[in-house]
Amino acid sequence: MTQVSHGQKLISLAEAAALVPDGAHLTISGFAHSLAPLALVRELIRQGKGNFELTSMGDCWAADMLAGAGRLKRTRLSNYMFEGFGRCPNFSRAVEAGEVEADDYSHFAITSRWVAAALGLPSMPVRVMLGTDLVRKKPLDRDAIAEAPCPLTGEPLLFVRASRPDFALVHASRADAEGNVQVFGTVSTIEEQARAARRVIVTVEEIVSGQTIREQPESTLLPGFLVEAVVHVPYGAHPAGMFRHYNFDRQHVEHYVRAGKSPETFRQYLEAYVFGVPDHYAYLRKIGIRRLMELRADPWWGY
Amino acid sequence: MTQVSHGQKLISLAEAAALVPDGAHLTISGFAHSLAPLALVRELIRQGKGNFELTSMGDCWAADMLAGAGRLKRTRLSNYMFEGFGRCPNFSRAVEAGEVEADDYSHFAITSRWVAAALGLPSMPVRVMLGTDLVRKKPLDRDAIAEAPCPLTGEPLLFVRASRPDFALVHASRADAEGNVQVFGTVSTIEEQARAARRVIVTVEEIVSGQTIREQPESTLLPGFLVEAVVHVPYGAHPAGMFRHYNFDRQHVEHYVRAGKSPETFRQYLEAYVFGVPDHYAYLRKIGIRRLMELRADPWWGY
Amino acid sequence: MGQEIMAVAAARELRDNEMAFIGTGLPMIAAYLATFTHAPGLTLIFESGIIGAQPRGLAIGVGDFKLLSHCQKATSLYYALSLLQAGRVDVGFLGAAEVDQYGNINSTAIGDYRRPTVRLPGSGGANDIASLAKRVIIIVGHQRRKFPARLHYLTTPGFLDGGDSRRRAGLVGGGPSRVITDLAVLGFEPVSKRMQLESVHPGVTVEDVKAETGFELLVPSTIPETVPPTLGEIRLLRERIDPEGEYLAPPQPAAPKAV
Amino acid sequence: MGQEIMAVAAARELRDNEMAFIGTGLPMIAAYLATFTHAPGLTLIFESGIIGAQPRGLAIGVGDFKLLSHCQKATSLYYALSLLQAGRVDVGFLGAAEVDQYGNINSTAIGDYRRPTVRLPGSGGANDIASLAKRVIIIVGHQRRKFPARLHYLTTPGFLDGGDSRRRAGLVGGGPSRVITDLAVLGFEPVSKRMQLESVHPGVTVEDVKAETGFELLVPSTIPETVPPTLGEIRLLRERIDPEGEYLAPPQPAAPKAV
Repeated sequence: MTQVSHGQKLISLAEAAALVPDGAHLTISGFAHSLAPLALVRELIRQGKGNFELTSMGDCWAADMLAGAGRLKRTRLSNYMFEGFGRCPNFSRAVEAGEVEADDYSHFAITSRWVAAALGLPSMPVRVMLGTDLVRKKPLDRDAIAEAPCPLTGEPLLFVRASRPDFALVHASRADAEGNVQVFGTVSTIEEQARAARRVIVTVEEIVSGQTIREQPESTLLPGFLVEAVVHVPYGAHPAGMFRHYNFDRQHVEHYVRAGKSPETFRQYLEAYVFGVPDHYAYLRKIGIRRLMELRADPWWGY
Repeated sequence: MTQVSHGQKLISLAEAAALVPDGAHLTISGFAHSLAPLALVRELIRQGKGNFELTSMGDCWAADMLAGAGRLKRTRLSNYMFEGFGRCPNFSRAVEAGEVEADDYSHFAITSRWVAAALGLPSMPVRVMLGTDLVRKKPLDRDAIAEAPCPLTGEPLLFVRASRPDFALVHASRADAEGNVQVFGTVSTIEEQARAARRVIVTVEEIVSGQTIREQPESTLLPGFLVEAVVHVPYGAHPAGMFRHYNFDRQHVEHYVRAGKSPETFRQYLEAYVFGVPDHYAYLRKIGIRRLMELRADPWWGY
Repeated sequence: MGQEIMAVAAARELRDNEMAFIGTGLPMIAAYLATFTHAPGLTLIFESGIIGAQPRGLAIGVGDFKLLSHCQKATSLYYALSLLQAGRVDVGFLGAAEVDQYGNINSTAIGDYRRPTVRLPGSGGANDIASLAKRVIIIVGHQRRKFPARLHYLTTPGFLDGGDSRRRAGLVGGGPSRVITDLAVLGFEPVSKRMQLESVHPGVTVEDVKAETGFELLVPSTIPETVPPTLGEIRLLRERIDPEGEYLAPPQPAAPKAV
Repeated sequence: MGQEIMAVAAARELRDNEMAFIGTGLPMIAAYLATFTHAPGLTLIFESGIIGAQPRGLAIGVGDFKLLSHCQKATSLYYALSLLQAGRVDVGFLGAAEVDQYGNINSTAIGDYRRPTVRLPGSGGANDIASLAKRVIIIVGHQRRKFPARLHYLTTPGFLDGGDSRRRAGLVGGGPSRVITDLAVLGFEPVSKRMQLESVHPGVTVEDVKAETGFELLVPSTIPETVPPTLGEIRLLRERIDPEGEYLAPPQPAAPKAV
């Protein structure tokens, strides 16, 4: 009794970016310098896509690149910071210039908006944000939160509305052709984002057989039915890293942060690493094989 | 920078059962013929413990043994059934005789009561049980549920109150001495039960080193801080099974179900397999090495 | 043959590439049959936390390790059931101890709830499936005591009191679409939501069905015969899916099995 | 030395066998120091989903693979933060761009929120930690602009408007217990919840602290000196925990590092 193979979901990076229309409401994976689908973000920028809306927990890298390329219209976020390297330069400048609208949440509250959607609930109660400007100042999301008592105990709670972004863009460790996705290490909010979004595109370091996935079904984060398309993109998170595959590229991060100090220098960065390279492999050649090898993870420690 | 080892949590089965007082409110792991901490349940019965209250999702085996031994006072449950073998004989008879009080939920609703506790919420909204006798007939739990609209959308919801049992009794695949617990295969509601309960006792098939746990931290279901005590009990789920370790014992299950048909024959069963054996290894000797070997899982298929 | 036609009728209710929430017994046999015929892209989900099962042979329950081994994702009960609440499950199967004219089900107790004559297993995931799946197929033996005018306990919602009472109660799933018995296939009249006869199995009359139904059944003016199983379907059931006859009546006296 | 005394004062706030929610930089150094001295049973939790970390060396952030590798449980952000809401976390550490007299923190924006002069990173898990942990320790450099009379944006709750306003808002965690700066250790007066001076670091006067505080600070009649770091603590910090001087001023000019 073997299963008939389902429709193939493997597509190219260019095809994946083409699925995402201008003005889409996105949620993007990432926590600090890991799990970021940056090859896909670069391809979106390369294809001229923009006017995006984001709902964000930790996708500092994607948000800053999109803001720096002028492709980000508004965001609800809990935090954008380059851990160890300070503020996100392009995002911060864009907000200060009034080019990007921002509406702030805490990590737990923004994630709870995806949890509500994932669970098929209209909202989730939380005990955070109460009493602060995160509740009082809501330029985008006045009707997305409501203070109300627990119907059973009367305790004060904040209810946050289910969020259903149009797309979740995710970078993960490996997947099979049916879209079953596994992630090594911490999983950030990938599961909540993918379950909340209407459509899910996953880029991965490795494509493996369905049999490989099925040998460790406990490790599957996203089952295939959640995933519309899978793209094979080795080093697809660079300059961020992937646990057990490669470390984030500190040199390149420092280069990026310096470039982000002004619109002019960041334009040069985009010219060099996005517009000036036709595709992801050209990008990797520009980074250089020697550097990619240096970044590889130690198999025992995973980094 | 290595971590100083914490207090040892490894205790004996007799010591574990002694932690549980008469009249305690328990939640017990189990789904159908797996994950049931039956060696611990037998030891509780052997030590004369009883007058228990249960909050249950799938712990048919524990519930039926406790009911058959006259140790179960009341239960809120979603389902007690011996999959493939029909109703739970002792539990059913005890309810029909008015000896055990029952209050029914659906699987999702009873689990949501633990989820609420696990998340530190006073209640969780669900979209189930609405319109049925599961809401209307609540002999034990009239104040544990409330129909109320979503504060943001007005949609009708059922709020179920957080449940915090005194003890979660869990059987799992393996743990280290600090109480970090891993489970092979499906995990039933173990995580929700352990996070909801005030105290957690875990029996396991194998004790492994902390290093073994830390090599696969993605597989840890319960981190050590949730777990008060760990007991090494090979074949601790028998006659239920454990994925990757051993299958449930169909012969013994059929024997049990036959014995459960009348109080008299079940008393003989308890005499033979609980009171008549001083401890778990004597129980295993009674089952017999040949049978235990027959039940072992195939390493490839896991069963 | 009664079991076989039920399995075949149930299999035909499944469409390719659907997400199906499956129980054991006939629903599992129906799902396997659909996978081998018109619905190879069916995703099988079990409440035990097994997603995308690739079962080797028949399982005795939804917790069976045969279903778990080499599935796509092994997870928790809460995860599996939350897929229902998120509207991701197209179809669920349910059995019943009693089913009424609106497709409501009792699987909890016969007699008074607090002191029942017969205590049954309880809802399990049945209430969740019936509350939340886009559609639900009920599979039950057709006997008068199982089709009463009034349930002893309403465990699992069909259309509640009929009309739009189900929607008003806040239930977001579509409710029961079919009742498949060993006598007939039944459905629900779109406005009143009362049960109505759709087809009778070969050799069964409308009167036979009425005689085994404890409430007034809607009977349209023309009732077709249920399309009988094809030879191919029968062969799949008897030779490939349930060769031991564990759920379906074996084609010939079974040899005594070794224990 | 300012950094070192802050790390030591913070470490002393941790008790053995506690569950501590840790950020990077000084909080991490403080947690390591506590683990090596009086609190070997501390469990370190990071919002990134790392539970029971056993770090090899200093990490540059809470998502650092050094923390993840060989931890007890690698999980999700939602799991880690839900431990806070469940009341399982004894103590959390927070930094601040601005902190007011009630221990409220701004880490979102300077200037008007919609068109800020300086857009900061935002709450992240800080609001969650401050709302929910049993107690919170704030670590911040003591400069007048960081201790304003009024925050530009209230990201993270301390005692809100003081008194019992925090409890009335529905916040279940205990709120800030200490503010540790490079000049002093501060606490909160039990009834009004206004910030008060607890001790000044060696060589610092009460007037120095007041001069760098933009609101009126409560100053009890006697202010002890902060107990200085012991030689053992200094050695652990310089030789074992941060030998490269990544966070603490290096004891001597650092050699140029290879890239």
